[in-house]
Amino acid sequence: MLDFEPSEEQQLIVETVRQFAEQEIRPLAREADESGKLPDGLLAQAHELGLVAPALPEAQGGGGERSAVTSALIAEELAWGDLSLALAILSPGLVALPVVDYGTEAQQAELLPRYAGGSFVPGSLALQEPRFGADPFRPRTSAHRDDRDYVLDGAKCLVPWQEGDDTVLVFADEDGHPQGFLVPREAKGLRAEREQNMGIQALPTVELRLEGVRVPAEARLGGNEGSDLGALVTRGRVALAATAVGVARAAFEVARDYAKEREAFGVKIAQKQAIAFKLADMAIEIDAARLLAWEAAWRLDQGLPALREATLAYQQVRRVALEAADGAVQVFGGHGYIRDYLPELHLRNARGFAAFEALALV
Amino acid sequence: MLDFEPSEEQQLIVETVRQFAEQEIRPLAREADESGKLPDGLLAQAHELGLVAPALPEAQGGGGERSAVTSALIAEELAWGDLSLALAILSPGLVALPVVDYGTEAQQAELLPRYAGGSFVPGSLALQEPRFGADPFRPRTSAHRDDRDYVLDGAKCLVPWQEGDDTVLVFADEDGHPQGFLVPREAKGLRAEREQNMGIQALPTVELRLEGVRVPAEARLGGNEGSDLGALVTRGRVALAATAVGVARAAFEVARDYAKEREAFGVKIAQKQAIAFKLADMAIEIDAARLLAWEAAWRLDQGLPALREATLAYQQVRRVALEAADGAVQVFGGHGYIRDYLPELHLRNARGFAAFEALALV
Amino acid sequence: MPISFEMSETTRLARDHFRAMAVEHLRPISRKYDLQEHDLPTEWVDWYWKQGRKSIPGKAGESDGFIQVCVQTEELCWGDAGLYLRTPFAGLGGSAVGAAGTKEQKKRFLSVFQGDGPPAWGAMAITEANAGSDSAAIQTTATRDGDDWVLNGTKIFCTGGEGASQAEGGFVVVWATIDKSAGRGGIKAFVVPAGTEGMTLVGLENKLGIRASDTATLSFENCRVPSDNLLGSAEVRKKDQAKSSGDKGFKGAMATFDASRPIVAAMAVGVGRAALDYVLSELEHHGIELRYDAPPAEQTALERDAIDMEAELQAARLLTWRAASMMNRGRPNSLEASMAKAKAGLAVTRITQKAVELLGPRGYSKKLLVEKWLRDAKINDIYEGTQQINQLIVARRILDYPSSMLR
Amino acid sequence: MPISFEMSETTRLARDHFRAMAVEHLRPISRKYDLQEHDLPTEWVDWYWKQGRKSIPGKAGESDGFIQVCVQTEELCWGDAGLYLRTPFAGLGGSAVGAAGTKEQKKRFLSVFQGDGPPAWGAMAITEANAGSDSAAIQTTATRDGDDWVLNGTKIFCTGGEGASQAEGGFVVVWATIDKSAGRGGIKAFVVPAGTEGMTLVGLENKLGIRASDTATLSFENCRVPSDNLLGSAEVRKKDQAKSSGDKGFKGAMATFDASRPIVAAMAVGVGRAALDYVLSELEHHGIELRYDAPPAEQTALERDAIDMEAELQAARLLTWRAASMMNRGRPNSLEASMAKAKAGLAVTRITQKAVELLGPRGYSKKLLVEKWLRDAKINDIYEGTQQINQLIVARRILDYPSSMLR
Repeated sequence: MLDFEPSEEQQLIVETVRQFAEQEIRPLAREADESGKLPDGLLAQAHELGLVAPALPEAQGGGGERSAVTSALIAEELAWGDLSLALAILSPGLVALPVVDYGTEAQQAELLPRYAGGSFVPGSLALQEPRFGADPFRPRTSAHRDDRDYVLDGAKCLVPWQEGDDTVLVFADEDGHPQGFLVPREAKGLRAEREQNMGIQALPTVELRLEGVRVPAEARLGGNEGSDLGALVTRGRVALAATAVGVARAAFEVARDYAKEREAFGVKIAQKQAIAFKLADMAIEIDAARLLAWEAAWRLDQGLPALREATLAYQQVRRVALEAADGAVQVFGGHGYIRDYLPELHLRNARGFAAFEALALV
Repeated sequence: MLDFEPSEEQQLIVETVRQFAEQEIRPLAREADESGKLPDGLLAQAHELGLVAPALPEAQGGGGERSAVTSALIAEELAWGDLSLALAILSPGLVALPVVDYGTEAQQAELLPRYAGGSFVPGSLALQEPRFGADPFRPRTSAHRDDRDYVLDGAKCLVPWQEGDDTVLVFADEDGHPQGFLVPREAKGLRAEREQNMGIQALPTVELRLEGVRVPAEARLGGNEGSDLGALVTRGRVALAATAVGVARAAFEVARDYAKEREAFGVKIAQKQAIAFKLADMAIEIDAARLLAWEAAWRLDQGLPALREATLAYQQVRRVALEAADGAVQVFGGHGYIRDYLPELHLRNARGFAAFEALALV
Repeated sequence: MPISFEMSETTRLARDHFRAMAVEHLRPISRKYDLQEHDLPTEWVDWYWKQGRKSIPGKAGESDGFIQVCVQTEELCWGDAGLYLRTPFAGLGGSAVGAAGTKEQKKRFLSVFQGDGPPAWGAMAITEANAGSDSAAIQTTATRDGDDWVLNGTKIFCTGGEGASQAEGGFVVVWATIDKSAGRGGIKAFVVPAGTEGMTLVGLENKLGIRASDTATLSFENCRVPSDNLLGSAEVRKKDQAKSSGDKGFKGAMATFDASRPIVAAMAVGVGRAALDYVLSELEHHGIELRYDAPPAEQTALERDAIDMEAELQAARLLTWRAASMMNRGRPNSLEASMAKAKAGLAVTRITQKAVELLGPRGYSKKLLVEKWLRDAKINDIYEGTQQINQLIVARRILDYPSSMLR
Repeated sequence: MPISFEMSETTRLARDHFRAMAVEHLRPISRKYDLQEHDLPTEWVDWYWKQGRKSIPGKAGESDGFIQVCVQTEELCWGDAGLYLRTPFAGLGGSAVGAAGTKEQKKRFLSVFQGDGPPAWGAMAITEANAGSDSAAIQTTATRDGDDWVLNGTKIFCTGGEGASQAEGGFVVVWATIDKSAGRGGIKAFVVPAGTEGMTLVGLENKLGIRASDTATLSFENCRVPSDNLLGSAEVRKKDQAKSSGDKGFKGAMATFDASRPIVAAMAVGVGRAALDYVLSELEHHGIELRYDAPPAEQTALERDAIDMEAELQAARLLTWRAASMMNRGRPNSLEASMAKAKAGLAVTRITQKAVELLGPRGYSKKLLVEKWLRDAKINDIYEGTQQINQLIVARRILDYPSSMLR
C-alpha cells in the first residue's frame, strides 16, 4: 500500500542522525572546509552510531539490514550537517557495499569484517574520470588481462582518499565491459595527487593516474562473475540524490531562519513576497525531490530496475540543490557571499553534484 | 558607432504603425480569432500605409528602401496589435521578398508589380512540413526534374492562404538541395485543406498535399541560379522574432495595466512583489529580446552572415513571448482563462512560435 | 506501515478500470466537446450516471484510501479534464457538505448521488467579480428572515454551476456574509438546491480550455433557503477570535480545500500525463529511445526534455499522493495539499507547453489533442487557488506566519 | 544616428588593447590571488599604475563613449574580475565625486589618478550591518563641529576599502546622516581622504569569489573632515519634499548608480564570457560544432545549452550597451541601467554555473579557472543592488510607482 512515512524504527534512526548532524557535524563544517581537513575524532564518533555496518551481512559481523531507503534517510541527515563530512562518514560503503553485492566469498571474507569492526575504516572508489564528457557508465581507464594479472591504465578523479585504508576499488573497461578491481593504494604505477575542488574541500579526494598498474586476477571484483557498474551507478545516484536533498534542506532552513531575523524597510524580509515565495518554492521542490529519491531507493529494496527513477531523482535534485543554495545566497544578500555564513558553502557543495557519481552508495 | 535608437524616419514609421495597430487592429483581434476570419477591409487599409512595397525595387514600382531593421520595427508594432492580423498584413512579403532576392528578371517582372500596386495582394509560402522533427532547412517534399518540368511531391503545413492570389512559393528538395518553386494554386495534384490551429486562428492557413504537381522549369525560383533557403529561414527568424517581441509586449502591457487596476486584500495587485517582479522580469526580457532581434536584422542589412544571431534571437524570444503570455494569464487569474480578455489569446499565439518558420520575412 | 511506492491491488484494479473508461468513453468525444462549447456531453453524462459510477472493482477496505481517489481522478482527466468536470458528481459542493454538514444535511443533499433519479451535480460558488483570492471581500449577503436565509449577490467562475443550479436534485454551496463588519468571520456557506427561486444562471464563460465544463455566473436575488441549509453554525466570530474559533462552518468549508487540492492536483497530473504519454509514444514511433545512461556529451535535447518532463510529472504525482496519504492517516495536510497543487499546476503547464513545442507544427494543430491539453492544463495554475495563492499558503506555513504577516 | 551594432574603430582598438592586457597581465596571476586572499597583487597594481593606465589607443572623440568604458571593463573582467576591482582606480568613490562634486572637489580628489605618485584608490562606503538595500536606515552620523564634519559609525562591504582608506592619495566616499529624523533626505556623502585620523580598517571579508579584491569593514570614530569634503549641499530635505528636491548631494550620489550599474553589468558580462569562451573552446577542441540549423530532433543537449548561454550573454551585453548609449545621448537611464544590472547578474550566474556543469569533474576542479568564474560571477547578483533590488527599481519604473507604493 502506498505510504510515505518512515517506519518508527526509521524515525528513530533519523532522529539520532539528525541530532548528530546538528551537534557534531554542523559546528565543524566551516573550519573543515577552510582547512581542507577532516576534523579529528568525528569519524570514530560517527562509526559508533553504526551507519554503514548494519547494512553488511551478518556473516561478516554486520547487521544484515540492508535498506536503500534507510540509507537515503541517513544520507540526507548527514549531508544536512555538511556534505564533505557526510561523504567521509559514508565512505566505508564505497568499498563495502560493492563487495557485499558482487564480491567473491574470498573478497567478502577478507574485506567486510574490517567495516563491521570496532573502528572506522574509510573506503575509496575510483569511478569518475578527469575528461570532457566523462561518462560513469563507460570508463576509459582500461584493464587488460596479462597472464594471471590485470594491467590497468588511465586516470580517475574525485576519488575519496582518507587515511586509514589501503585499497581502492577502480572501475575500468575490460574488452568493452566495465569491471571493478580492488587495487592496493601502494601498487606500482599508481599515483595519487590531492585534488583541490570548488567544494567538498574537507573531504580528501585525489586524482589517480594509473600507468601499467598490475593486480592479480583475484583482484577483479566478483571474480569470474564480475560486477554490474550500471547497478552501482544507480545506487550511487540514489545516495547522492539523498545527500543533495540534505544540502538543499540545509540551505533552505538557513535561508528561512535568516529571512525571519533580518529586517529591511521596517519588516522582516521573510514578509516580502519575493523572499517568501522563493522559500516556498524551495520547500516544495525539496519535498518533491526527496520523494523521487525515496521512490528510487524503494525500488532498489524491492529488487526492481531503478536506473530510470534514480536518474530522474538525481537530475531533479541536482537542480533543486543548486537553486536552493543559490537562493539562500540571494536571501542573505551581501552576507551570502561571505565565508562567515553557510550559503556560499552550500552553493559550492551543491554545484558538485553536476560532477559527482558514486561518491556515496546505498 | 554603436547605437540603439531608431532613426527619426523610423520613429515616424513606428508611430504610424503603432497608431494603426492600436486603432484598427487591436479592436478586431478577438472577433477575428473567434470567427477564424480576417476582418473585411483591414488589409486594404494596411496596404495604404505602405508596409511592404517600400522594400521592393524601384524598377518594379517599389520604394527601393529594403531594411530588415525597419521591417522588424513594423512587424513588432503590427503583432502588438494582433499576431494573426499582422501575419496577414505582412504576407505579401512571403513571395515578394524571395522574388526580389532570388527571382529571375522574368519572375521579378511578372510578380513584383502586383505587390507594388494599388491593391493588397497576399502571399503564400510553403515551408514547414506536418511531421515530427520538421526541419525548415531540409524539406522532405521533393522536386524531380522531368524533361522541361519539375514534379513536386510531399506535404506542407502552416501555409498562409488568403484569398486574392494565385501563386504559392513551395520549397522542396532537389537532389539534396532545397529549392523554391512558384506553383499556381490551381495546379493539378495540389490539395489545400484549411487548418485549425490552437492560435493564429484569424489567419487562413492550409495544409498542402502535393501529389505529382507539375510545374515548368521556369517556375524554379531564381531559374538556374536557384535560391538560398538558409538565408530565407534566417530572414524568417528575424521577422518572427520581431513579431514575437510584439506579442510579448502586448501581453506585458495588458498585464501591467490590469495589475494597476485590480485590487486584492485592499491594495492594487501590482503592489505585490510577486506580481511586480514578474512584470519587471517580463520588461527586462522583452527589451533584451528586441535588441537581439535588431542585431540580427542589422546584420542582414549589412550583408553579414546572420543565421547565428537570428537563431539566438528567435530561440530567446520564443521563450520570452511564451513566458510573458503565460505570466499575463497568471496576473489576470481566473480572468486570464476567459476568452473575454486578451491573455489567453496571447498565450495561444505565443506558443505558435515553437512551430513557425518563415511565416513572415524581412 | 513502512515507506512504500507499491499500489494496493484494489487501487491498481480501479486505475485500470478508470483508464479503460477514459479510453472508451472520454477520448472519443474529447475534441467534439472542445468545439461544441456549452453543449451537454450527453453520451458521457448518461453513461456515467447509468453505469460508470457503479461497479468499481476491488475491495474498498484494501484500497490506498484517498490516494485511490487521486489515481481515479488522474485517469479520468488523462481522458479529458473538461468532461471530467462535467461529470454528474457531488463535486466541491459535495465536499463542503461532507466536511461541514450535519448528518442530516449529508443525507438530505448527498443521497441523490447514490439514487436512481436523473443525473445531478453539486458545485461551490465562492468567487465574485471583486473577490478573487480574497474571500474576506465577499459581497454576497445572507440575511435572516424568519426561518429562512435570503441570499443576494452574484457569483462568477462557478465550476459545474450550470448542472448544479439547473438539474433537479443538485445544489450549489454559496458563500455569503451574514455580517460584513466581521470580515472572514462573517462568511458562511449555504446549500441552495437546484431550481431554487431567485438563483439564476446568468451565463457560461467562454474559456481557453476545459470547454466541456460549465463555468457559470450565478446571480442570487432574494434567493430564499431554509435556515437548516446553513453549513455549520450561524455564530459570528470576530476577527480577533478567528484563531480560536471552533466554527465548523467557515473553517469546515475552508478545510474542503485541503481535501480537494490533492484531487485538483491529480487532475493536473492526468492532463500532464496525457501530453507526456503522447510525446513518448511519438518518440517510440520514430525509434527514439530515452537513454537514462546517455553519455553527457551525446544526450539529445529531446531526451533531456522528455526526461525532465517525466521527472516533473512524477514529482507532482508524488507530492499529490503524499498529501492524500496524510489524509489517510488523519493528519493535517494543508501545507502538503498546497504544495501539491502549486507544483502540479506549474509542472503540467510546463509539460504541456513543452509537448506542443516538441511536436512542432503537429503539436500546434487541432488534428492532435496535444494543443487542447495545453489549454486544459493551464486551468490548474489558476483555479482552486492560483499558483501564487498556493505559494502564499506554503510560505505562511513554512514561516509560521499568520496571514496578517504575509499577504 | 541609426540603429547600429558596429563598434567604432577606436572602441575596437581599445577592446583589443584591453583584451591583450587581460591575457598578459591578469590571467597569469588569476589563480594566485584567488588563493592568496588579501594579498596585494603588486605585479598588476604596479604595472597598471606605471603603464597600463596610459597609452590607450584610438581617438577619444571617435569612440562609442560610455559603451567603450563597458567594453574595456568587460575585457579586464574577462581577465579577472577580482583583480579588476583591485586596480588602482578612482572607482565608485570617483564616480560619486564626478557626479556630485564641485569643480574644485573634482580637482582636489581626482587629480591624483592622473598623477605620477604612488598608486591610489577610491571607494564608496554605504552599507551598514543593519542597512543593506535600505539606505534610509543608515546609522552612521555626521555632526557639524566648527568648520568640520565629524563622522561616527561602521561601514561594511566597502569594495576597494583597504586601498582607498590606507594608500596615500586615495579616499573613501562615506554616506552618513546629518539628520536622522529626515530619513533619506538627511543622508549626505563625505569624502574621507586615506589616512584620515579616526578612519580604521577593521578587517577584510573572506569571500566566495573575487578574492583578489579588498572588501573592507571601515570604522569611523570621531573622524573629522573639512566642511568642503561634503559632496553637494548640506541642506536637509524632509521626506515629503524629496521628490522636488534639487539637491545634488544625495540625488547626485544616487545618480552615480545609474552610471555605475552599466559598468557593473559589463563586469558581469566579462566573467560570463570567460566561462562561455572556455566551454566553446573545449567543444571545438573535441570537434563539436554548434549547429544553428540543427534538425530539431538531432540537436544535442550540449548544443542547446551552449546556444542558450550565448543568447543570454549577448542579451545581457546588449542591455548593458543600451543603458550606456543612453548616457551618450544624455538621456535618463535609471530603468535601463537596472535592467542591465539585473539581467547581467542573473545571466552570468546561470552561465558560469552551467559551464561548471558542462565540464563535469574538470569544471569543478581548481585546475581550471571555470570554478573560480562561477564564484566570481555570483557577486554580480548581489552587490550594487541585489537582483531583487534591481527588479524592484525596474518594477517601480514600469508601474510608475513611487517607492512608498512598492517596497
